[in-house]
Amino acid sequence: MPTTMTYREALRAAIVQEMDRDPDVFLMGEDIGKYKGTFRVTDGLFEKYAVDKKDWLVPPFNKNLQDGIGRRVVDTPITEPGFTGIAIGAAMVGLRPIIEMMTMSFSILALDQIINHAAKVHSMTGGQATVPLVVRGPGGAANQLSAQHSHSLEGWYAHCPGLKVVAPVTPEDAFGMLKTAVRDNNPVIFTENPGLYSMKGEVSDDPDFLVPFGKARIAREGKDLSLIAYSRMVNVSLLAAELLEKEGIDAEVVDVRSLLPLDTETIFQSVRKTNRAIVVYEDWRSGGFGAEIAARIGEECFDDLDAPVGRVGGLNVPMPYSRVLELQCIPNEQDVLDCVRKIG
Amino acid sequence: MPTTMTYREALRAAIVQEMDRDPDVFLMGEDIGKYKGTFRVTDGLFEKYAVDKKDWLVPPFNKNLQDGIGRRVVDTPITEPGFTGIAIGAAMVGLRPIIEMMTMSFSILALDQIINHAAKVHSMTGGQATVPLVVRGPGGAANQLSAQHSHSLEGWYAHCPGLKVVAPVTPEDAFGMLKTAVRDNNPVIFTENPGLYSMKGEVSDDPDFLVPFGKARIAREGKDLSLIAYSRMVNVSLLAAELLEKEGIDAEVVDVRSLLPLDTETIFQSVRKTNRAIVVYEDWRSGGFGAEIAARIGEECFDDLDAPVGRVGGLNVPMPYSRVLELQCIPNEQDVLDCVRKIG
Amino acid sequence: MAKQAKLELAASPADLERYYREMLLIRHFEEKCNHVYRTGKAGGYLHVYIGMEATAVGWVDALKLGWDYVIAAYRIHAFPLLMGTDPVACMAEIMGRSGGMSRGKGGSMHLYDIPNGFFGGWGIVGGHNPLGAGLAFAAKYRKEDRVTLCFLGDGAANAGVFFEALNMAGLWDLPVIFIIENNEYAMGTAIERHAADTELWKRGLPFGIKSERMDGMDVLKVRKKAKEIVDWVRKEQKPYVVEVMNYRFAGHGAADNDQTLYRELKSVDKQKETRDPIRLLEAYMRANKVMTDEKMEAIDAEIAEQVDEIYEKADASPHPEPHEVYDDVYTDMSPERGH
Amino acid sequence: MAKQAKLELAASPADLERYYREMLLIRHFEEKCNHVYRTGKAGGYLHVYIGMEATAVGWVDALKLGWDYVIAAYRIHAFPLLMGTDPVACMAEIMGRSGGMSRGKGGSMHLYDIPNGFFGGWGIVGGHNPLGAGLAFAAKYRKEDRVTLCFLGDGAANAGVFFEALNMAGLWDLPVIFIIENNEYAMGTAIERHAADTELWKRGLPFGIKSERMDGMDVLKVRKKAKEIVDWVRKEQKPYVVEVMNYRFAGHGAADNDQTLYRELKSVDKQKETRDPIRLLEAYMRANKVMTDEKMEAIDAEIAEQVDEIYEKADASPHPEPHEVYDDVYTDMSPERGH
Ligand SMILES: Cc1ncc(C[n+]2csc(CCOP(=O)(O)OP(=O)(O)O)c2C)c(N)n1
Ligand SMILES: Cc1ncc(C[n+]2csc(CCOP(=O)(O)OP(=O)(O)O)c2C)c(N)n1
Ligand SMILES: [Mg+2]
Ligand SMILES: [Mg+2]
Repeated sequence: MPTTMTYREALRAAIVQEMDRDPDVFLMGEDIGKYKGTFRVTDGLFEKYAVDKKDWLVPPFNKNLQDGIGRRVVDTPITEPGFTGIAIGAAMVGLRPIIEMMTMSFSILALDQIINHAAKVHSMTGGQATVPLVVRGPGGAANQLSAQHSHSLEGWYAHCPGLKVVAPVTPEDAFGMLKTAVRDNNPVIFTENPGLYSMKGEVSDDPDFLVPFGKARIAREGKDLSLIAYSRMVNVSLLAAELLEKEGIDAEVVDVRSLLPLDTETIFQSVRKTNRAIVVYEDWRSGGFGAEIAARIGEECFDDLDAPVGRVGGLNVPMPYSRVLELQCIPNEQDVLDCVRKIG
Repeated sequence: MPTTMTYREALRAAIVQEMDRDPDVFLMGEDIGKYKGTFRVTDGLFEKYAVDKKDWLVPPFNKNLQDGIGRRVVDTPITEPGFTGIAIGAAMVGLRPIIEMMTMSFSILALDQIINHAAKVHSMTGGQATVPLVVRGPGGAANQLSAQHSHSLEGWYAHCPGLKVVAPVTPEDAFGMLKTAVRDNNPVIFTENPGLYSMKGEVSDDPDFLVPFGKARIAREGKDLSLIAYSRMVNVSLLAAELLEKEGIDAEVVDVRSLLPLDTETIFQSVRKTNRAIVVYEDWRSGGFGAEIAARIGEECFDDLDAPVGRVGGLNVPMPYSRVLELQCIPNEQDVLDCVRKIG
Repeated sequence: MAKQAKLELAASPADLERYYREMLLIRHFEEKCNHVYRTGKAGGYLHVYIGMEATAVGWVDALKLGWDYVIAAYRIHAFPLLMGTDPVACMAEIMGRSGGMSRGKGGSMHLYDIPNGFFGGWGIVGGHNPLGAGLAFAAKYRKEDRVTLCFLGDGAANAGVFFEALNMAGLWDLPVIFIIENNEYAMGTAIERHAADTELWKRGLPFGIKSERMDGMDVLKVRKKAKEIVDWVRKEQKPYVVEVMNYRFAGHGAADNDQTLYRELKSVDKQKETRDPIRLLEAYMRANKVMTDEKMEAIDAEIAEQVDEIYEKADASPHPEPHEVYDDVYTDMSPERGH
Repeated sequence: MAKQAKLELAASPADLERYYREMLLIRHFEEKCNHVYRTGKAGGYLHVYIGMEATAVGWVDALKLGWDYVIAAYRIHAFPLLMGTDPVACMAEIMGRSGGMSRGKGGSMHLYDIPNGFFGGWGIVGGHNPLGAGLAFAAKYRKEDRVTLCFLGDGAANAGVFFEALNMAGLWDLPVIFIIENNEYAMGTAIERHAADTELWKRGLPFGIKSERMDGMDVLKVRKKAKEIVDWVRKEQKPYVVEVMNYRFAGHGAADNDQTLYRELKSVDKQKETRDPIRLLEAYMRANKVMTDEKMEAIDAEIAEQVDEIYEKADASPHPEPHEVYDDVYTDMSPERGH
């Protein structure tokens, strides 16, 4: 019996299941303990996994603090490179850290650790070392967080061999893919989106439910046009598809879900059916991962295309604070419609 | 009268001209002083610009050292984020730092400073602050430098609004574009390539010689196929063009030179003439900047294309140490030829 | 040798009144900001300075305004208010309006007033510290005797780039003062949980930098110490590390209302009772008969009203025009347009 | 109470001989590496440990091999040689051959022997320090009494991430020893030019970490101190910072031949004369009549020959097969193929 829950709850349920299943799984990040994480994903976990003194990494420091630092839910200082590196080191000897980036924007500080250390050591050791690490957190714009807190970084990560990169949009995918991520022996970048946490959906209650990586999902069937998206832009594409339906255009929406590995087969099949494709992504348009998807469609579906592959991405500007300007920057369903008209 | 010089000498000549012209220009980086820089670009500059004690930032520390730290040629500790940040701060009040990344791979550590601070402050201040900063250094593979020292990062940078990104291949462009970079009021990423430093070419000796950004260069005219490349891959493309000529295929080679701003007009014109395009880049193929160029050609030249836009990029693997494997990873002229056959 | 303290004011009556007014301006301004946020006229992250006023007031007082440089993180409304920025422009920026210093592009975390020497305004914790060293580097490069104040939080004092900046500041004798505002919390993390040794002033020691801890709640103590240190740095042309002990009365940000997650409200109340910098200065002025309670109340009311006006004027400022979205990305060109 | 030193050896004759053999193995191996590089059979960056042998030998001797963890940067050939790795696999890796520990994917800077507890092998200066803390974190998490040695250079001791790791190691009581090998240079930059205070051991102090400086050239002193510290860390389950004073006799890397750019060759010669760890041990053994000069020469010749054999065997190992380029990128899938 599937249960209805929010994206946030689905993430939490996945974490709890995996932590209960495997004592090597632990959480690390800033303010994820008593503070519950800025987006409250880890609500209750500090208490759940620190039941007695054995579960404290370090006992209380002074009498003002009644509790220590949780062993399995570890609050860190503000040191993204440092704590990411600690997680990588721990993963190299078999622990399975799930680290939270308060926002993915801050993972830029840890990029060297992630792409130069976590992603490469399996190769540099000729297979001796593995890094079963999950890096998760919200990516993309929220609400007026300004230029430094609104990054979409999945494209950068998806460029790096050695990493896997996923960006689920439904609670069920969030649940099933996070569990898959934790069980994966490779470092996985798991991008959420601030706009998704409160979205509800049905989630399987099968304890063995997993969503494999590298399989795209047809979020809506259609025959005239393929909208190819991931994360929150799937919802934008679905909205656009509804509007297009009124105009008599039957759009298919492909939810990429997993950027690396990328399920090009499902994407190409859709394009071969509809003969028209638009890639929709929130990241800055120029040089974003949508370019890679568009380029691959161009390469492999050349003879199937009745129109150029369109792209809808974020405006190429540092995110402005003003809500009026911010809303202009983030792609919406009207932008998708404009692109449909543009590609013709 | 143009003079013949190496790429390395052309860079040095540009630096000297700009430092002589403007006292606000200074150099900062690791081992760029007495050690001359790992690739010897700054050879002689420490001595040239530290003629007396007034030109020492800090006088000699102890009697083992006869000289202080140069004021205009500043050796730094190994702290890419730190010294990049210092350069940004100095640039915000009008100095014009040229910082050397010993290899661009290390700039990953400074990414947060570069993309979150340097690239955004002009926007975040509503135009109050400018950051006339040049970040230069070798990008791409050299000779068995292994996984952590062989990055091509220009694609990541070219994704970031607020930055300008250039990658010249000829000594003359290196000269003219570095001078332009120093005079630019925006942060500029200036990628060199270890394989280019010893290449020779003619360089203008006009003191006002500048190569503007955002203008691609036709490195070879042709009518059957456009090879679109930048940095060292222009030379690979020229070699491929020679081989293709023997097969009766007349390839045009477009040297992009400037990735951001990108001169799409010149690229599109070439494609509209030849009706076939292959983008050649050294970076990991998937998600590299070549995807952006290919996607744009696909969008704008759809009706002109007689074949899919091909791409030739680096293999999607962490760079292996073994020379045999390394050579497999870096695109060469044969790979371009293979792609020509593939797109048909 | 009887220990007979000479009865002397720690500052002139005029200065005392000025500090009082400045602290009240910050307090009322910040309360207005909270209101602005709650009514949806500001968004994003907004961090107020309530409880910490004495720190900014005391330090800025020690500077040569228009000459020295100040840089800080994101809890920064106080600085432009003290450094000569039009408060309406401040409030307008916080509300994302075109009358703001950045015409609405920056917001609360990214206030800047470059002509007046305030360099923001940065949201990446720790990230601005090398920039602060860089401002000092420029002053030294040009052989100008400007001093740079670089404010950071206790949480930011763990970020690696801070230590890199300290090393270079020490190595090159940069005239920068790193002022660690230890308000006991980094968001929901108490200092004991984030710093291996909670005496943060020690962090300058491995770099041979003069370092000390000082009170941050008594504005008179702050300005005295600040003056000494600023003057020393200007003269010696060397860096300094100061840990200023203050306290955050408000939540971390305007959206962080559940402080019980990480501290007991009664301990906050106790701090408010005993350490409120405004109450401390009032007590001093009262004890030294510098100002009557009536005068204090009148000033308080005057400033509250002034802040209301600031808000009204800021709120009258229009939102930016859509086309502005492409402005100020580059100095000399437009970015690639369109979705 | 006459001050009559009891005549006792600092180590058993067997141990002394072992240290001697280990240091000689490293020395000859490294000299062979230089040769390999010069003859074009290795490429890239290759950094030898000549002159620093006593440090690795003394520290590794203090460990429980197969249980404790060691991690270091890129000047690392000594570690696998001491920790039980087949030296032929080491040399083969340095030569990029399929007989190497990473089958030629790693090279000189990226040697690893995970089963034996050696975790590499990292080229980003400073980057491996938090990894070292992470190994210790895992041991603590699992309540195992493993000790982690994390070696870093004087240059690396400036990198921000090192300080972040120190803070967390101090905060969480991680059983890791950060061993700063102060060989006086970071590439071409003398310590006085890169560190604000050249006493690098002080860098543990702001984090409440026990910290000290020690000699790194006399293997007997090193192993004694190392043993004390390793035992203390194992027992107390707390971190430690040690600055080991050694010296780099060779250039920074095999390709860095012009040392006159940054130091006088005569000062290097002086160091070689007075501080060579092998000569120091020889002098000790000679003075204490532990070993004759003839025996020393015989051992030296024996090891030189052994290293020749290692080289020959490694050189017989084939280059990797082209298809291997896609191996070991992921544990369970192949990366996207093709150009
Ligand atoms: C690199 C980075 N990590 C995390 C955050 C989220 N964050 C914003 S403020 C903050 C707490 C900072 O505390 P402190 O430095 O003590 O300053 P205070 O808020 O107390 O003034 C955190 C964790 C951030 N902005 N940047
Ligand atoms: C982040 C980074 N910056 C620069 C370099 C280039 N580099 C390699 S080794 C080195 C010097 C390191 O010196 P030290 O830490 O003292 O180690 P040593 O070589 O003396 O053993 C430098 C600058 C690098 N590998 N990584
Ligand atoms: Mg704080
Ligand atoms: Mg060194």
